[in-house]
Amino acid sequence: MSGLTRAVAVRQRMSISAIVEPERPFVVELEEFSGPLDLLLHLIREQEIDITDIPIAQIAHQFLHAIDALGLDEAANYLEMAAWLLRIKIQMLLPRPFDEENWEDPRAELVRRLLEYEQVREVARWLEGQADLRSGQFSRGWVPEAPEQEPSPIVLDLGQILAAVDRVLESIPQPVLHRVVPRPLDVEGATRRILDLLESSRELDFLDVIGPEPTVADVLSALMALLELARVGRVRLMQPKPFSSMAIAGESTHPTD
Amino acid sequence: MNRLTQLIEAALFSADSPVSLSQLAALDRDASRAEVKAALEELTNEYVRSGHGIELAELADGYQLLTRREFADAIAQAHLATRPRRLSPAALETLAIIAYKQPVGRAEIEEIRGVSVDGVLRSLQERDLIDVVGRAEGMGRPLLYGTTPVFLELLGLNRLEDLPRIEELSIALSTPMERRPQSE
Amino acid sequence: MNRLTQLIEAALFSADSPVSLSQLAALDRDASRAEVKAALEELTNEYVRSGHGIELAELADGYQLLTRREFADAIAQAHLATRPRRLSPAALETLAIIAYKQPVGRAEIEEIRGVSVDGVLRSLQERDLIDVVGRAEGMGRPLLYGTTPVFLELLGLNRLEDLPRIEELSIALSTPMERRPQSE
Repeated sequence: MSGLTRAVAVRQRMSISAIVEPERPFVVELEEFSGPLDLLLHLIREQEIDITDIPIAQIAHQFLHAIDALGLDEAANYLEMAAWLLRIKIQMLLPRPFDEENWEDPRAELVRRLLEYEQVREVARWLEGQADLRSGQFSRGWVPEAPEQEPSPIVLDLGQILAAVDRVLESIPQPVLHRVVPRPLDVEGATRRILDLLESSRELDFLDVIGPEPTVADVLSALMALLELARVGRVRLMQPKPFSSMAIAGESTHPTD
Repeated sequence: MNRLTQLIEAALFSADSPVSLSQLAALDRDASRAEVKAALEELTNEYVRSGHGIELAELADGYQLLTRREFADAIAQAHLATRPRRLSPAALETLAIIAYKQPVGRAEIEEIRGVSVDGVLRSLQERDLIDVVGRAEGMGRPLLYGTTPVFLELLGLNRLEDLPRIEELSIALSTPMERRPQSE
Repeated sequence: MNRLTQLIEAALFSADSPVSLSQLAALDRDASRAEVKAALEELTNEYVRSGHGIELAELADGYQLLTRREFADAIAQAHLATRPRRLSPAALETLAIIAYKQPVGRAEIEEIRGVSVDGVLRSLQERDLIDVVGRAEGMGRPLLYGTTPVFLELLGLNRLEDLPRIEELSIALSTPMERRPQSE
C-alpha cells in the first residue's frame, strides 16, 4: 500500500520538477492550480511534509521557484502568498524567548488556512462527485408552451437588481478620451506585390498595383509603397497627362541590390 | 418493457424535439429498425394498458412523448408549465441602468453595457417593467426610457428614492452613474 | 393508475424543474396531501414494476422525472441530450464555501480561497447556482451570497441538510466551517 502511495508521490514530484525546469520557463498551466493555497498544498503533499511542521525556508523557496516557472509571478494573489511565506521565514529566524510556552509559532495561521482550504477542497470534490452522478440522469428536454396563458409572472428582487448594478458598475470602462483607430495599412505587403509584378512586366499601371476592389487601406498602402520604392530608386513613376492613371516602370538601371 | 423500449423511452423523454426513427435506431447499434418499431409499439401499448398521463405521439418529423390532452387545463392552471420567470442577467443589467439613469436613451445604455440592447429593451417593455417616458433633443430625437410602477411593485418599493444610493453600493464609483434617481 | 396519479405524472412531465408537493396538491383541489403522496408512491412503483426508462426522483425539495442513469451514455452519444458542463475547480471550491457559510460575502470567500473570486461569482450567478440573498452591515454593505434551488438540482440533493456534515469530513477543524447548513 505504501508502495503505491510512494509511486504516486514520485510521479507527482516528477511533474513538479518538470514544471520548474528552467529551460521551460513559459509553461502556462494556470488552470492547474486554482490559487496559491492550491499550489502550496501541492508542494507540501507531494513531498509528504507534515503540515503542522512545515520547513518554511524550503517551501518558500520552492513556491517562489514554481510561480516563476509557471509564469504566475505577476499574479497578485501568488505574490501575496510569496511575501507571506518570506515573512514567516524571517520570523522563524528570530530568536525565540526562553519560555517556549509563550512562543507563538509564526506558521500557525498558515497551517490553519491550509487546513481550512483542504476542507473546502474535500467538499468541492464531494460536490463534483454528486454533480457527476446527477448528470447521468436527464430531465425532460422538451417543455411545451402552456396553452393560452397569461404571461408567466416575473420574479424580481432588490438583491438581483443591486447585483446587476454592481456588475454594470464593474464593467464600465475607464473614460475614453480619444480613440485611436488602427489603420490596417500594409506597406510591406504592397511593396512585395509591386516587386513581384515588376518581375513579370516592365511597366505597370497603378490600377494593376492596387488590384480589383481595393479598400482605402489598399490604395494608401500601395501609394506609400510606390513612393518609398521611387525614393530608393527601384521604380520610376510617371503620369502622362493630368488625372490619368499613374504608370510605374521598374528601374533595372539602378542595381541597388 | 424490454431494455430497448426503456432506452427509447428515456431518449424520447430527454430529447428537446421530436426524434426520428433513424435517430432512435442510432441509440443501439445492435437493434434493427423492426426492433425499434416494435419497441415503440410496446411503449404505446404500455402507456394505454397501465393508464398513464402521457402518451406516445407520431408526428410528421418523428416521435414525441406528450401529456394527455385532458390534463392540459389542470396543469396550466397550476402554473406548472409556466413557472415564474427570472430575468436574464442582460435584462437585469439593462433594468439597473435604466433605474438609476432614467430618463435614458438606448445609445447611452449600449455604451455602458457594450452590447446592443434592442431586444432586451423590447422584452422589458413587453413585461411592463420599463416604458418610453419622452424623447431626447437632438439628432433623431431618440426615445428615452424609464421604469414603471410595475417595476417598483415587483421590488416592493414605494418610490424610486427607496433604491439604495449609488454611494451605498459596494463598488465606489468615480464617474458614470453619479446621478441619483429622480422621481418624475 | 388512478386519475390523480395520471394527472401528477402529466404535470411532472410538463415541468422543466422539480415540482413541490404543494404545487402538485394545487392540481386537484379535491385531493388531500395524503392522496397526492399516495399517488407519487404509486407512480414510483409503477415505473419500477413495469420497468420504465424513467424514474421519479425527489430533489430540490420537490419531485422530478429523470431518465435512468444507465441510459445516459447512449442518449448522449446519439446527441439527443447533452450532459451539463462540468464545473471548474475554482467554481466548485467557491460553491463549497457558499454552501456551508451562507449567507457569505465576497471578502470571506476570497480569504478562504486565497484568490479573487469576482469572475467566478458572476458566472455562478449567471448559471443560477448562487444568488444575492442580502447585504451585510458595515462598510460598503457588501452583497451576501447563498445557494439556489438550481444548486440542489444540479447536485441531485433534496435539501442543504443533505450536504455532508462537517464532522463527516476527513479533515476536522475547530473553527472555519462550523456552521451547519441551514435550509431557508
